[in-house]
Amino acid sequence: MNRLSVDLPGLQLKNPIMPASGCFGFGKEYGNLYDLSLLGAIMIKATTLEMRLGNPTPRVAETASGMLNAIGLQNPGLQGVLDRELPWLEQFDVPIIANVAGTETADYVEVAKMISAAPNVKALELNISCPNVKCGGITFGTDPEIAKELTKAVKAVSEVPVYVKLSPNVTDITAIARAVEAGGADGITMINTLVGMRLDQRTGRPIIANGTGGLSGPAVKPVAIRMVYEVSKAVNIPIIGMGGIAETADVIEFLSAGASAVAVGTANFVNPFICPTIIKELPAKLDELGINHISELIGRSHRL
Amino acid sequence: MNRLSVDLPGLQLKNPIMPASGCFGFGKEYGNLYDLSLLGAIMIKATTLEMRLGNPTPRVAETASGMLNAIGLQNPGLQGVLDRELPWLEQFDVPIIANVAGTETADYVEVAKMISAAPNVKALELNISCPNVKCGGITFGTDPEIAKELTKAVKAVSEVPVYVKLSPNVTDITAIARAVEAGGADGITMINTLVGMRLDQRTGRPIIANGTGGLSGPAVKPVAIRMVYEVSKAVNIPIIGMGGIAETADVIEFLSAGASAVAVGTANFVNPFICPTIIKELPAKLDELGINHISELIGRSHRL
Amino acid sequence: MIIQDRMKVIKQRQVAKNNFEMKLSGKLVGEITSPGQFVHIRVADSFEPLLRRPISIASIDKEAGEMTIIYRAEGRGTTILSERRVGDEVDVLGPLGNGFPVDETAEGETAILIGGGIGVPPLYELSKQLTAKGVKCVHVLGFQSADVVFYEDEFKVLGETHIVTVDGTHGTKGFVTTVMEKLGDDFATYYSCGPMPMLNAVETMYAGKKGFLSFEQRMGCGIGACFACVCQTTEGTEKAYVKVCSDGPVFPAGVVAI
Amino acid sequence: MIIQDRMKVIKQRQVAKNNFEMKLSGKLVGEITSPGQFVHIRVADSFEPLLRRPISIASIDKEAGEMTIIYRAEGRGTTILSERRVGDEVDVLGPLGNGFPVDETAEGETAILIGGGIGVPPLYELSKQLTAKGVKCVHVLGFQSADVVFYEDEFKVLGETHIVTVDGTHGTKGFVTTVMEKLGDDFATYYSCGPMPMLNAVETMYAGKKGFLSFEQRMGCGIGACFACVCQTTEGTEKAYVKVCSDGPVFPAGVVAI
Ligand SMILES: Cc1cc2nc3c(=O)[nH]c(=O)nc-3n(C[C@H](O)[C@H](O)[C@H](O)COP(=O)(O)OP(=O)(O)OC[C@H]3O[C@@H](n4cnc5c(N)ncnc54)[C@H](O)[C@@H]3O)c2cc1C
Ligand SMILES: Cc1cc2nc3c(=O)[nH]c(=O)nc-3n(C[C@H](O)[C@H](O)[C@H](O)COP(=O)(O)OP(=O)(O)OC[C@H]3O[C@@H](n4cnc5c(N)ncnc54)[C@H](O)[C@@H]3O)c2cc1C
Ligand SMILES: Cc1cc2nc3c(=O)[nH]c(=O)nc-3n(C[C@H](O)[C@H](O)[C@H](O)COP(=O)(O)O)c2cc1C
Ligand SMILES: Cc1cc2nc3c(=O)[nH]c(=O)nc-3n(C[C@H](O)[C@H](O)[C@H](O)COP(=O)(O)O)c2cc1C
Ligand code: FES
Ligand code: FES
Repeated sequence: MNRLSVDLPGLQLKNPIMPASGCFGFGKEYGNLYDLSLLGAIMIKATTLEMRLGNPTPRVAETASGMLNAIGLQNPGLQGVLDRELPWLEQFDVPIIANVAGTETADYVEVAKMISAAPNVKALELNISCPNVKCGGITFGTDPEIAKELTKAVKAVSEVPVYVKLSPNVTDITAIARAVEAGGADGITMINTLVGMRLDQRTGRPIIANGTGGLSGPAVKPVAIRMVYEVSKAVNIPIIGMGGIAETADVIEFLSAGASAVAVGTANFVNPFICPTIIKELPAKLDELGINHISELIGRSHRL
Repeated sequence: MNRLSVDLPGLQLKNPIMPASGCFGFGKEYGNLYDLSLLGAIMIKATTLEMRLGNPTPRVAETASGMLNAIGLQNPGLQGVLDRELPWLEQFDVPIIANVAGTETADYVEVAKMISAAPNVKALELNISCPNVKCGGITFGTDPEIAKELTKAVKAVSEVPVYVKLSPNVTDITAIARAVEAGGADGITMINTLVGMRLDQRTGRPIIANGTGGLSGPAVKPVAIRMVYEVSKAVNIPIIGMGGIAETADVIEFLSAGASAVAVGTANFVNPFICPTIIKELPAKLDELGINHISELIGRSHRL
Repeated sequence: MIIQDRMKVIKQRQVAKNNFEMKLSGKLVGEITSPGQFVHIRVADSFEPLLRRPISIASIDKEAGEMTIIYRAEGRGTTILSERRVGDEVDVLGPLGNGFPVDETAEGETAILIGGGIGVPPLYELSKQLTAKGVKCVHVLGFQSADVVFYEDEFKVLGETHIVTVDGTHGTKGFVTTVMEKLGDDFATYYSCGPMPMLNAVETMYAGKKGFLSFEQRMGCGIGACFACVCQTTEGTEKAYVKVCSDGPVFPAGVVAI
Repeated sequence: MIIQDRMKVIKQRQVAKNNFEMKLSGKLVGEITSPGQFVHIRVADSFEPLLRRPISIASIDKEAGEMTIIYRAEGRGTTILSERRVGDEVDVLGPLGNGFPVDETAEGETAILIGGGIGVPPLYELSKQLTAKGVKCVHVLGFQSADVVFYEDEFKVLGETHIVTVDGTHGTKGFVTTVMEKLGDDFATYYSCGPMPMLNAVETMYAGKKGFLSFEQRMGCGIGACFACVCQTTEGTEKAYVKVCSDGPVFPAGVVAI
């Protein structure tokens, strides 16, 4: 028996560990370091209809136990991803979750329709929460009604289950979660980054060329855990949790909060082997906790 | 000339450095360590109408570069503060900012009226953003209309200028800021803590007895800077900035973002001498930046 | 007076599995007033881990300006502390709190000192001071198992010492109460430090006796300003709560509601 | 192949004001393929500072399995790195990126190596490899002032070396271009590493010559996955952007839009 397997809509995961979107490109670079088939799944970089060059540099800045980024959804565009990136990933026995972004509903729908037809794409992750593009993105993620309509529109065309990625930059994240559930979402992924800023003390200017950026890394974990906990109580669809995971204990915390699987973002930059390391450490951790199968941990905090 | 002096409504500050509310009690403990007259001002612990015993323990938990707290506004109550705490502080040449909390408007009004009449209280800080009490507190801080009405009610009775302390747990903090400005606020203090949670990995239970707690410390600084930047563009009243300040460079960052003075919270626990240390280091930092008076830094980022 | 001192590590050695003894030198030592006081240690200059760690003072050498702490390296902070080497500097705030009252036991009287796990260290300096003034000390020291027992010989030098392990791998099998039952209550004072359930059991068994208990709580400031470390008091006590860091960590039996 | 290696610090010494030379040993050294490659260093095991720091490899001793880096301790991360002591382990990811092509200059030809500040270190290994194969190297090394000049003697051993300081406290007063103007353009290849304005000036002055420039950008992953470190390319180049970490840090002159 595989003690780490998790079944989610569209996704039969060997284990609940996957790299988060934007922190793993389309897998090639990490594929040079280890066998990608080890992973539960891979969330690929946001794909937009047209190729995007992204924001000016600097695009990243360090913060205490975290980082800001404003990459600006740089990606080769739908066609490039379909032609070059996804086929390369087919050599691995790993489900792909395609992160879909856009500036208006029609973009999302078009990308979702096409990319969900790729053979190794087993689920979509609707990015309604990117704080780093001027229009679209985050506005879809802060208004429940708009979020719901977008979810509906994408669900109507997608050939695979649709997960919606929530923004933490809201007063009540459960309202958005319930809205996308009502819109037909099969699952939720959360959290995207918190909007933050750093100024150069010498010049007073923002360090990131874009001005603001998205905060990620261990610093945000307490916010992510709180939100996963709240949302998992509010909806009946599964959650893939993320935000600050950097070691095996963090995975236990997210599952206990109510996530069914987790994604690791920023920590890949700190330790490029973090995903396989956690996967390797998990069975011993289950032993330590006296738990047989990882699914027993899911939502533990609610039962207490 | 005092290169560090800052004049704000009700407050003639020798320097822009003050301990944040709840992180300095009513001054006695730090008063054993250094001369409190060195400080720009002191924000005392939240005062409520009746004495409060606060939440069960554990009340604090560590997070990456931050901490969660759910003290639950433990305080001796208005009468205790008027009788014992404020008179003791009169021996120091330092303006007191009284943090006022409550569960309904009438509480706030009553406390504000009485405490603003104390001789050394030079301003009020209206705490509409405490995440750790069940009712009141944070709801006042998430709805612009309610925040405005409360501000008005308190302004009507206060004998000193009123600063309103904003919650960062909102979709659009500028909306709240504009509302309290419209309600007559003389200034804004920000940010209070972000709502967060930590689970014990062994038991799955929240580490903090209250479940959730307020996240503070260096981890939250990028969020605080972004919000100070946004709010300082949106309103015309001054801001006392806080959230993660732990060293002199952070003060420069907050002033550059648009704050006119700053408060230091969690860092007092890390280094109990942090406020006097920063005050001592500031002049050399101004020299390094080629700046004559600290006020030249305020809102620098907007001018670039 | 409480001071912040960059103390020098002059010794660091493992005394049991995951348990370390660290000797520190600095002027803070001159400020210590009673056994059972603690220090608040910043284990690294970075902001992660952020908070200080409260650790009891296990023994003091005022003349040399040195003190010893004994700690279990378990979580993030204490593990980093265990990696400090001789010559490193550590940022220490202290001495904090009110320790055990040595003068509550007179010369010639007997005191029972009951410690559990990492509650054992402060009892060592306490026992040194009590025996020095002619008090007869009986030590009951509880641990999980043999591999985490420390300072057995050091305590034996000072007086009768009973080691208890939960799994029976060393000394008596059971809990400190297993030994306490046999010792009877022919003593003047008891002093205890350890986990809450142990303190509870000790206080219950010694109901009516004069005793002093040292408590633990998660802390923020460590000096009484943040209200993180409060304990509720029993009915009949004047205050509704006490702060472990500044009112304690040691309280007379019966004060704190356990 | 890129590996993550816990390398041992076998030497740490200050070579100029705030500038340190650190020698590291580990199997990563065996993977280095060209001068100008860099490593990505985690300066501490804690999560603050969080990100790795990109630092060029300054010299390699493959037989001993050792490499040297030279870095300026300025910000949080590099300051912590400068506090590491002999015997400590440092988490190093590398070797990363594509270095300077040694084979672009033939035996007997002359190469000019122009470095600025912390851009000087990778030129040292480059010069060693070029001179070893019989290339005549001329070094133009620019610094802010005398107190931050390092490795002057080391470069002199390899070939003609011109030191330039902005304030004139050592060598020629001015910028690297001040010396370059005098040297003329009777050389086969130029190699340069330093701040953007310097690279710009060098490329402009040597327009039409064969040259290779090493760039800096703030990085996330360091291996090409996060798109943090992109540079726009000049028109006419095939890609719209390049990644400094994995496509560079060294690019032929004319590729990157400066
Ligand atoms: C007055 C007092 C005296 C103490 N004396 C000793 C001693 O002499 N030797 C010793 O080994 N331990 C002692 N402890 C317990 C010690 O403080 C904790 O074991 C230590 O803080 C855990 O830190 P960590 O880095 O290992 O764990 P982490 O899990 O990284 O700690 C996270 C946070 O929780 C706090 N925390 C975790 N466990 C405890 C605890 N049991 N008590 C208080 N805070 C805790 C930490 O201080 C930190 O803020 C004492 C505690 C108190 C209150
Ligand atoms: C390919 C490459 C090779 C380099 N080689 C060397 C070298 O051999 N010696 C040397 O002293 N320096 C070198 N640098 C610059 C070095 O990376 C920075 O000086 C260092 O990262 C600053 O870190 P800090 O902790 O001092 O500063 P902090 O201000 O704490 O850094 C904060 C963040 O900004 C990044 N950052 C700050 N300045 C730079 C910079 N100039 N370039 C890239 N990232 C930066 C840091 O990596 C970190 O993520 C190189 C940079 C690159 C890109
Ligand atoms: C450099 C970088 C790029 C990112 N790009 C994307 C993206 O393209 N799409 C997306 O949905 N999220 C993106 N994210 C957000 C992450 O997927 C993740 O939600 C967030 O970083 C929190 O997880 P972490 O703390 O583990 O990094 C990006 C994050 C980082 C740091
Ligand atoms: C232990 C603790 C208690 C606090 N109590 C209060 C309070 O009573 N009233 C209030 O307005 N803010 C309170 N705060 C919030 C701080 O005043 C401050 O807004 C916040 O901690 C961010 O600043 P920092 O990161 O510097 O701590 C408290 C914070 C902490 C850590
Ligand atoms: S730890 Fe702050 S009051 Fe005790
Ligand atoms: S640093 Fe991530 S792509 Fe270069």
